Amino acid sequence: MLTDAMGLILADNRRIQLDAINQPRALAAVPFAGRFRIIDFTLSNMINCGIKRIGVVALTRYKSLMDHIGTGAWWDLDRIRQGLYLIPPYINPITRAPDRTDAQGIIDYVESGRQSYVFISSSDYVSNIRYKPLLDQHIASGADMSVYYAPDGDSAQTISLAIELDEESMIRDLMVDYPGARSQLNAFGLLVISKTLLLQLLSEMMARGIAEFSIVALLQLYKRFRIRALEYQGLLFRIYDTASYFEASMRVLDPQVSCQLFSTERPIYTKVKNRAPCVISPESGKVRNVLASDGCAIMGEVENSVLFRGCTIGRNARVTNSVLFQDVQISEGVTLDHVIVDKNSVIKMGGKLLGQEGYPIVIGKNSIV
Amino acid sequence: MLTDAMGLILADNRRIQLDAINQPRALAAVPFAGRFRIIDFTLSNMINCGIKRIGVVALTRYKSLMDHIGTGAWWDLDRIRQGLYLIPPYINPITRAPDRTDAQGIIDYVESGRQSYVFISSSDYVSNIRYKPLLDQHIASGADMSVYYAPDGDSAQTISLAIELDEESMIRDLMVDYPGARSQLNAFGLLVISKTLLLQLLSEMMARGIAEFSIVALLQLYKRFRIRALEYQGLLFRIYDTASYFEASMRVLDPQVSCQLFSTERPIYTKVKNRAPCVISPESGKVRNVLASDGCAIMGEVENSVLFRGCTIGRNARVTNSVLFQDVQISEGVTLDHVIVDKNSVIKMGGKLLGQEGYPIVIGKNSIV
Amino acid sequence: MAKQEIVAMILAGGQGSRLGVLTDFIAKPAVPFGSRYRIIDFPLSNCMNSGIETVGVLTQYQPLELNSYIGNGHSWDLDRNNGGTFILPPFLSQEGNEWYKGTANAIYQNIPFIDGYRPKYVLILSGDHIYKMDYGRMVASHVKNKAEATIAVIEVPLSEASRFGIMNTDAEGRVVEFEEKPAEPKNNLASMGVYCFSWEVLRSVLIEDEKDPSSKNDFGGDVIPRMIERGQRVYTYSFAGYWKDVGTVTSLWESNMDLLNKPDEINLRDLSWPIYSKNPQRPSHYIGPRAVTRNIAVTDGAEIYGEVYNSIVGYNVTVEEGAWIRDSLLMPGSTIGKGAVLNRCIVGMNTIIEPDVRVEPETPDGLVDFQSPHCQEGITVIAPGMIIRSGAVIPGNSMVGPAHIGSHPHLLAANPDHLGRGMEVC
Amino acid sequence: MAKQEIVAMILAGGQGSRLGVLTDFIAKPAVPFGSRYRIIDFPLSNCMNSGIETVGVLTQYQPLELNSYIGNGHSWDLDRNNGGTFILPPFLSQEGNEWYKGTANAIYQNIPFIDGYRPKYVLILSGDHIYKMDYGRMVASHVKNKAEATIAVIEVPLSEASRFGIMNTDAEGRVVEFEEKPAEPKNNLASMGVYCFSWEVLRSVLIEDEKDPSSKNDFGGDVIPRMIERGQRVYTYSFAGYWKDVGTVTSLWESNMDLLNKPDEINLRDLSWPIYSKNPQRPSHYIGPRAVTRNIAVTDGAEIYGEVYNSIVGYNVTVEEGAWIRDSLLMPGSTIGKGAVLNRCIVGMNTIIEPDVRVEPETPDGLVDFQSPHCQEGITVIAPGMIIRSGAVIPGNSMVGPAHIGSHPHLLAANPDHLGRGMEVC
Repeated sequence: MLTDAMGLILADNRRIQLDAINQPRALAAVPFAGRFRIIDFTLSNMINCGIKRIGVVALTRYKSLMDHIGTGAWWDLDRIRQGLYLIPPYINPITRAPDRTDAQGIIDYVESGRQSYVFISSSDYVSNIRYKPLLDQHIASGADMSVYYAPDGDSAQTISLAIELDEESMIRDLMVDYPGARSQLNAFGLLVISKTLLLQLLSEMMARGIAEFSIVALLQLYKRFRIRALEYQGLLFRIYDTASYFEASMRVLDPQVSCQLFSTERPIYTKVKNRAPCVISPESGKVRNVLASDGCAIMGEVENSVLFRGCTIGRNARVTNSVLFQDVQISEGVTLDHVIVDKNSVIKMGGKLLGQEGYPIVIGKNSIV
Repeated sequence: MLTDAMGLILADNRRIQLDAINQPRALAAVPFAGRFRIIDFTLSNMINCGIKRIGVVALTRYKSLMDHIGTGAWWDLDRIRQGLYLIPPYINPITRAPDRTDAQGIIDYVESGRQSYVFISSSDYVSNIRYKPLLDQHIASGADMSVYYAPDGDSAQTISLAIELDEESMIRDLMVDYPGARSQLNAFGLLVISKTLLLQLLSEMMARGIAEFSIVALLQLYKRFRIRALEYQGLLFRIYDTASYFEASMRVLDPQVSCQLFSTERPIYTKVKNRAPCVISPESGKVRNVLASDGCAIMGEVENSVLFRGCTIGRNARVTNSVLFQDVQISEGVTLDHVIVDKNSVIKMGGKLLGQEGYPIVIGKNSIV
Repeated sequence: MAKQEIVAMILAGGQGSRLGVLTDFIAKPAVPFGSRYRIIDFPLSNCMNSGIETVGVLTQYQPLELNSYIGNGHSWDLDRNNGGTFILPPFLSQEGNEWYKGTANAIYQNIPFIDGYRPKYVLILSGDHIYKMDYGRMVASHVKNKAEATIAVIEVPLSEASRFGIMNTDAEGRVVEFEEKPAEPKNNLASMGVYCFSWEVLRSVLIEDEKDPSSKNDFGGDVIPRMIERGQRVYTYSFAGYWKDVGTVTSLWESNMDLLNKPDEINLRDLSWPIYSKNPQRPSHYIGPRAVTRNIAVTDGAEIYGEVYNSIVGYNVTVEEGAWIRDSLLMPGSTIGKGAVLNRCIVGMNTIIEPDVRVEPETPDGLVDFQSPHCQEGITVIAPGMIIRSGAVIPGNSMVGPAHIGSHPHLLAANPDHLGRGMEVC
Repeated sequence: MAKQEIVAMILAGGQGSRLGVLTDFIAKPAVPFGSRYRIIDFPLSNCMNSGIETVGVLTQYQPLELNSYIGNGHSWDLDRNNGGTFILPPFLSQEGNEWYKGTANAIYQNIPFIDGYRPKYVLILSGDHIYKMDYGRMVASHVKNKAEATIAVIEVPLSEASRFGIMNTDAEGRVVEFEEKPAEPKNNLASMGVYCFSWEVLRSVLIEDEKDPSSKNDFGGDVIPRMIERGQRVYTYSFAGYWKDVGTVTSLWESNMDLLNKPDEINLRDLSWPIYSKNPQRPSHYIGPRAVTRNIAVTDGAEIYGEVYNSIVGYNVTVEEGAWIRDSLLMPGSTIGKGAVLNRCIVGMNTIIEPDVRVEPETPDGLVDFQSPHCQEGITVIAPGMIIRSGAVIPGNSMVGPAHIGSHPHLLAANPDHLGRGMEVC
């Protein structure tokens, strides 16, 4: 158990656009796999590793995130000591504009923790990941920072942080979002650093007036510091656009895949909602290869789809290869294929929406179609 | 019990300056009476009236406030439903500047509550106040809003919201911060309004691009709406400058006064800190007319003073007519009179600071003098 | 300690022996219900939704599972700083020690607990009823009637009234007579076992009842009749919704089936009166590529690859491909193997049904050893934490439990992963 | 249920009869200590500070006050989703029912509870010791020694060793012999009543111990000697800080006085190992304009107008003007009237000492009826929830409780505001 480490989640990723899906919310708060949000995976990974003090940095659109996280009780983080810290943007009291730096809030959070190490994670990937191997390697190698990478060469996913390593597995080159990168090693957003060094770097940032704090900004210091990279061999979905989100959602329908995400030993925790059990009615059609959630009522036919809580599928409706967020209503006779429908939307009677593989149609929150 | 009402605390008061004391924190988070913060009084008043859903609007310098409120557990507001909502400033995701309106966050909060009435309070006064008479009068009179006022004519305190009433006790004139006001009736920051009307007014504000939402802004609608005013006869300290803060602090030393603030039936709740009991040492000097708190160690002499948690008074030190915030260290031989010392400050050996009644000296946070 | 106007006391101490092996190691209120609930979720959620925040749970028989299920009360928002949930077991005092002798004695022994909150009203609730009720309205009716005791009643078919405690009232609803299971009922107002008392009155009645050596210290049998006899103001409060005592195998099975067949009666989907439960932290349930599902309720962590009809599927249940299930309750954590056939079967928590097991009312060649008077109408109960070996054939009206392991070691075994006896693994 | 590496079990079931009237209606661990604490705050805070989040509190005698004091465990951060605090009373099972026969039997009866967490190690702690200890270090030493049981020991003066259980060890710290209160102790390593066991080992030893009809089912008397006898790996863990068993009036008084006179020994001001407690929500304490206070500890809600020397003043205590107090413990909520004189007096919670009462060792004309063998060295104990009438004169070594009200109605009465017997009013 990593009791000597604290966590820091950068819940904002300003580089990412998921069309309508993350327009009303931070990427960290985007729903995933029927009852979770993307940040649940990182929060749960941290607590499953024994981390009991987690700061969440949120800059924009964080209401949805705050509602989801609440007091932190669902992750058992509602503690007298330690627990969950939401680190808000700093606003200048006079001009009421955001302060030049986000760093002060992070500095305050890191400084007041007793732990020696800080795990910094972005919230743009989905995985059930152990942190201990990274910390062990970090300490054994004497590196200044350590980061996981995925060997993405055989994946369809785009490489965004291509790293090259020296013989000691230290980063010697780094290319961001560059299609011509030679390396297929893709660092993703999980890094460990000592509290002392992190505080030093944050103070430097403030002094230099650098506004943005990110994993990439830390990795870009590879010339100045020894950054150890360790291969992560488990299942990992990076979420960087609608297609990657949709693909990850569909792959979770495979029990061989989902069992790698949802281990009994290391559960993924989320906000509890007390919805009734899902009901599949006597008159329903085929319901096959479906991940469905509490509060759903299925009267029609559903295949190869993910249903979040409270969805209704009307009689004779046919939903295939789709992702329906919470409380979506699919009326009688509707046909959907390759569609992502955001929260509370209603697809009216007889509607027909057909997207394509790799290019799902996205229906925004609260829409009536 | 007012189960049909929710609370809304406007923790920001941009018109107020307490010199060094509220520079690092919102006025709501300013310490008061040994172990409380100003907002504790309003939070406790609300829960003592049976309100179980409270939103706190904070715009600037709210880190101290967030740390203090935490999950809301100390006020028993860490609930699955209802409970505490911190309503943060809205920031535009593109420009990263605060959005034109604060109102959206408040609208979301008010709209999602089931209660019919909203008690809106500022956090610039200290009182142990019952809300039920105001709501009863509000309903009986059929008014659109209702507000408490204090008959401040005989008080040394400045009248800031002078109201004139008609024969039905409805507001017919309102003058803000105007020394020439004829009326001695001073409305203070506690107002009740129906959820429906509040939502209507907030939508109007948004539509008109009005940035600031405040009690005053609502009262200024007295020509358009019937605003009932009800006299509040209990003890009330309005905090609007250093002198009013200091005066209120000194008055709480009087047991006749403090028993009006700290009723056993309606306790004032605050964040719990597990400090050791206060110790008055064998060699201490006179300790008289002193409000002192856990974690204090008194080796010197203290009179007519308020000591927050963890203060140390060295041997042969003499502290009179002063307010010492948390963890202040007064070294051996120091003399203080009429001084307010902010958190964590140290007065070094042999120091001597003498303020005057009505003009106390203020020593800022973390100072070493 | 802060004053609370209303304190609720839930009687959760009974063994529930008519549920047989389902309550071998857990108290009846901890028995799973309706895919994701335990029976006690209903009174606890009713308290929460009614705004009652101080709840004593009187336990005596096998309280560990119930204790760990309720935990700090967080799932029902009952982890309050003042009040909240308290498990109240019997205890020793200077006068000696006693177990709870009856329902009234259990409350009597906890007078100091209740006194600590100085309540005006005390609600006495049962831990084994399925219903949704606003206790606030009942208290309001109690106040309006200036009653000293108010008894919730429900209309039952007159033909069944002789199975219940029947309240005979005057025109104002004041109880003039109480008949426990009358042979010739005078009306059809049956007591639901939900009582509201003015605390000062109840307190003195309990002290008196305790002194009476002939009393069995029971609310229905002693306290209420005593109050009526004396002319105290005992009123009824009429309740009109769904209500079911799930004290028998048949009623437990029926009430579960009501969720599927009469979904509007105990409407679990009504967001204005949610039933809260301790949620397992598991992924959404998964319906496999060749599954057939008709008229089922299912929840988190379940995986269905076989055929399931008219059944309740609990969390973390796995139904393997080729299994065939009808009219059954699969309690949380159970696994149904390939080719197994279950009809009218209640499978206990964390029980494994190995492939090709058959449990059916019509099984002609089944073993008669398992027949139980508690099981009727063809319903079979398999205890929690068992393994039913491949090839076992079990007829209807059976009750299969650990006691049979010795005599049928080739058919039955204890599930070794089912640690801590009744303890949930999730 | 999530696995927990370590589960702590706090033995809080004893009556503590040597504390007399202080434990008439509350269990010993709930007795107030040091102005703002209860005794049980020490083991609970040690657990929290050691990172142990699953704590069973074994209760049996008068658990209500303890139960409501611990509540959901929030004050010690022990309101966890998995784990947290559990009050574990005796219960009924199918095999019948039993009260806890001894400390080992209490753990034996709760084997299913512990099993539910599948722990590697179980700590057995007492609910009535004042000490600050990092249990994590003790477990580390247990692991390092590959021990099956580890017993925390503290060096006591050899002259006092015969009052303790003494561990005789070999060079590696392995216990070769355990002697309970030996007449001629071979060394001065006394058992603190703090044990760490490997759970699998303890589990089987407890099952065996339970089968032995000659065993008293006690850890010190039966379980530990049995393990040593058999050659199991029993080690000591040496502890060097402050430790005191507060089981007698004298030791309770002394330990409180140690806070004033040896403040560095059990350093409550050490922010790295805070002692947590349920905080009363009261204003800061107030020292009046004519008060005299020297060498006192005082906390929230107290108001002092009189003279107080070398004393512990609990929360919500009022000392009126003209009262004179020395070497005393004023437990929370007590009121000392004008002109009262108290010397070496322990005043129970919510007790009212009316004006001009005198309680002093040297009182020549005091009543002898109150003399108690539990009170020595001139210390007098006044029960909680009493009123001592104006003019009463009570000599040293007295124990004054409700039992005396009948014989001295002009001197004593029960405080009618002290509701719920031992219940705290705050």
